[in-house]
Amino acid sequence: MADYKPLSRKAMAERIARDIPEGWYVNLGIGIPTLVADAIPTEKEIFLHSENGVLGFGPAPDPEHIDPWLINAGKQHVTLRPGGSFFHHADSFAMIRGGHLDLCILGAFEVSAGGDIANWATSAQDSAPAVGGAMDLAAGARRVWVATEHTTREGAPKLVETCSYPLTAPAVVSRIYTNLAVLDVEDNRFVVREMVPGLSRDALQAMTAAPVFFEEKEYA
Amino acid sequence: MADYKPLSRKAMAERIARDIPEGWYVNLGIGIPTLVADAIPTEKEIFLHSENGVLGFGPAPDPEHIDPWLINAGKQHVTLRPGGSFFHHADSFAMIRGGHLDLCILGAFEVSAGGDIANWATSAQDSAPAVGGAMDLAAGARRVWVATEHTTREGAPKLVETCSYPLTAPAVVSRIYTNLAVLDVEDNRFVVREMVPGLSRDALQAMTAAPVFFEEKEYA
Amino acid sequence: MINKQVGTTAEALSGIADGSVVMIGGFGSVGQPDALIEALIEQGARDLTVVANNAGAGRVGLAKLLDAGRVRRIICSYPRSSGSVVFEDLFRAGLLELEIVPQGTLAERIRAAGAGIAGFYTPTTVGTILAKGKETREFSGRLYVLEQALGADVALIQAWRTDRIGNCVYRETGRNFNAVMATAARTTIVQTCGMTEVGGLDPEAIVTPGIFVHRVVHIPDGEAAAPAHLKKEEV
Amino acid sequence: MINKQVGTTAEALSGIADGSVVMIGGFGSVGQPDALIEALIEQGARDLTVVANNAGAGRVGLAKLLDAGRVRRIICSYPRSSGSVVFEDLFRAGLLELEIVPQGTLAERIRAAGAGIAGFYTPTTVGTILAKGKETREFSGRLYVLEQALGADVALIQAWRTDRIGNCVYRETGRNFNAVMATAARTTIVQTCGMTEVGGLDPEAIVTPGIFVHRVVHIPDGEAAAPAHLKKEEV
Repeated sequence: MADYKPLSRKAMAERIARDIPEGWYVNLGIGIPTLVADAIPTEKEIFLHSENGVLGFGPAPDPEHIDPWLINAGKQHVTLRPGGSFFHHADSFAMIRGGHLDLCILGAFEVSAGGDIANWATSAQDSAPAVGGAMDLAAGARRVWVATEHTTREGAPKLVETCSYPLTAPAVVSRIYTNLAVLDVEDNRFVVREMVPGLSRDALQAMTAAPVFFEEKEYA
Repeated sequence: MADYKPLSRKAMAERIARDIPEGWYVNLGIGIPTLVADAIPTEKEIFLHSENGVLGFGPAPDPEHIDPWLINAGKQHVTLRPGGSFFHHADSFAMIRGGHLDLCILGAFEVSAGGDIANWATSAQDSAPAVGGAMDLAAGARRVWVATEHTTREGAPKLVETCSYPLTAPAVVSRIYTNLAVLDVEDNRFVVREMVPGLSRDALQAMTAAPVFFEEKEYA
Repeated sequence: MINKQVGTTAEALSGIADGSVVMIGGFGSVGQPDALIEALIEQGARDLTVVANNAGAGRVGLAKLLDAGRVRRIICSYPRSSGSVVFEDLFRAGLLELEIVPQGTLAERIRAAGAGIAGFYTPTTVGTILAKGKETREFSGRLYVLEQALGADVALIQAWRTDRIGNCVYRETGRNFNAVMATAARTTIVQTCGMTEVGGLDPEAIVTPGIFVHRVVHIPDGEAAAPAHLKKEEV
Repeated sequence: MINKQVGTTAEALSGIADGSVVMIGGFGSVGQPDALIEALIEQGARDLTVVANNAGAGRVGLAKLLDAGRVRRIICSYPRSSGSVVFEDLFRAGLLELEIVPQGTLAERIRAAGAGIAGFYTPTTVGTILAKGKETREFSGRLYVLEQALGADVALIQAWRTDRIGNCVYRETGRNFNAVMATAARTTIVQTCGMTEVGGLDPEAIVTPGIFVHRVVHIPDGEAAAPAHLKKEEV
């Protein structure tokens, strides 16, 4: 059967980290995106923002150096890089909503070919879903990238023509990193930039619920 | 003629300072109100706010202790009391607009019996008047007191039935300290609480362009 | 001399009426005013509306307040998290009203109340079910949703250092909702890890000037002040 | 390594286009970015819209920029003050458009632009001629006026200490409009009295995180950094 190997979550995070230019201000959503923090080399100055009021945080601390007052939005312990700063929630979301983040990386249940993202509620009937900061991030960041497995555990495509789950924001996603491929959202199409070795175009298409186009390129 | 003596500006400031309870947060407008800062005894803890981002400032410094970075909204040098703090303009006006000031004391061109205040423009045709923070203060503070001469230099009443100058805010003034009297604005009436010694009721009424009522009382 | 410090959490919480809107600061357990929440449970006010980012976890703190049946309605961004069992049970049983607000909109609505702004237009929720029933309006070619100020009767806050006139600083990510909620309540009650003398805080670094603070109670550093997720009983 | 510091004010001001909206920080002369204003005059951009609290005094700084005929429109709260002769002459001659905005509304409109808020409802100006032509709306029984965000192409800021990644602190009342304007421009240019190493500013006391800052130029403490009202030539 398939003689390709999907990327691990860690490998996905490393793949994403490679594409973030030095100097960018970046917010990392919960899940795979969070792992990007640990994948950024210390010498590459990327400024990580977290909704709960910190800019310039660094990787997870050693267990013996945990600071209980210093967490990210996923409530995991982090560290502070030199030049980092603290602020309150309204100021934190002013940064997000005001378009000051170069990039936000989010997990997703579904992404549409038009760049719609659904990542907070699994049905419109779910009356107590937890939205957190996802909608502000999706609407506010200059760029939204998605990091997700290409399909659900059951094998259902997560890249779709139209989202079936309630939207987080319409038409905001510009790039998607899955465990199988890197895709741009361009002119309401999924455009594949790279795939894991050994994966066929037909196989990728079969796992994607919208037409995929192939225009391989390297990001600078 | 009159055998009464109008209060000096300094005496007016001292009279006002007596009525401000300890613990209040107070903003002082330009003119006579500014003088109140120097009239508050050091041991009485009143917290003075200025629009340009300082809470807890104190009296003017000695000439040899001027700090060029520390001014009030009237651009006069002030000092900082222990426990004072600095903030930016948006946060400063959040305090004002959010109703956190117990009191704002403003100068006025006119005050009406309904508590309207006009203190920024001398005609609607004046197309370049300087409004500054007056409208925010008048609309935002919990109480607005006015400190003013009872009449203009030409002897025209400043306490009127209806303001002829463009309003700063309608129906906000609750008390007026003039060089002749202290008056409350109650139920669309001027109610005189005290007068300078020797001034007759008729004389005060003659200098006021709306009916004045007399119900002397001491403020606690 | 002004002194906003009171001796006990009971004094700090006195007078909270049934039906009050109560804001509770913190994000997760960092900066959460645990002692004040406990005291609110003791105090006994019922029919409360709680504004907080989360809806509690485990059986302590806010979850315990919910469990005691004191809360009629909760306004938050992230009610369902690992351990939000009390919330889920009550909500499923129809015993708790819920208003879901995106986290940034929640922070901004609270800030608006503190700043005397009645409402504002935000791009967040445009094109989603959370914009349903709300006014949408175009500014410069982009759509925005009208959101209204959210104030409270009481805010329960945790600070790091405080003086007797109520000036507060926070510690690291403990600032979070605390500094915003402090501005938006008629009565702001601070649980502080440490008291300093007046003048002991850097005037350039004070985050919450005393103007926003009405009562302060000292819950010393150490076990009680450490974020709850590090306490033994919850690991 | 990221380095936002440039060597000269000319570099700092490069690329400002004719027709730009330029914010100028400071209140009176405290925190006013004098060196950047001088450099803007040198740089030559015309047809500018200036957003500032005042409209300049004397014949220096903003007044000099006005005098040079570079400004088409000014948005401010307090144009007429002692010494605002250049403004008054130009305005009377019909050579300068003016928009008067109450100081708190000005600060909030700028903050809104920085925070992604398109508009907001404020009680300020209700019942006055400055509310004319604006939407008025009732919330909870009180009237409010709709005001819109005010952003800029460029903000000229004075800070007290700054590092190479753009983190800024201010000094005392020098914070004023500077910290708000820093958030609201596509390009924020800082004139700082002193550079510090990265990590040299207290993370709890940074007022403007580097995310808002694009270029920094060091104009050392001393004569040049003292508020202009203390300089000999203006007394």
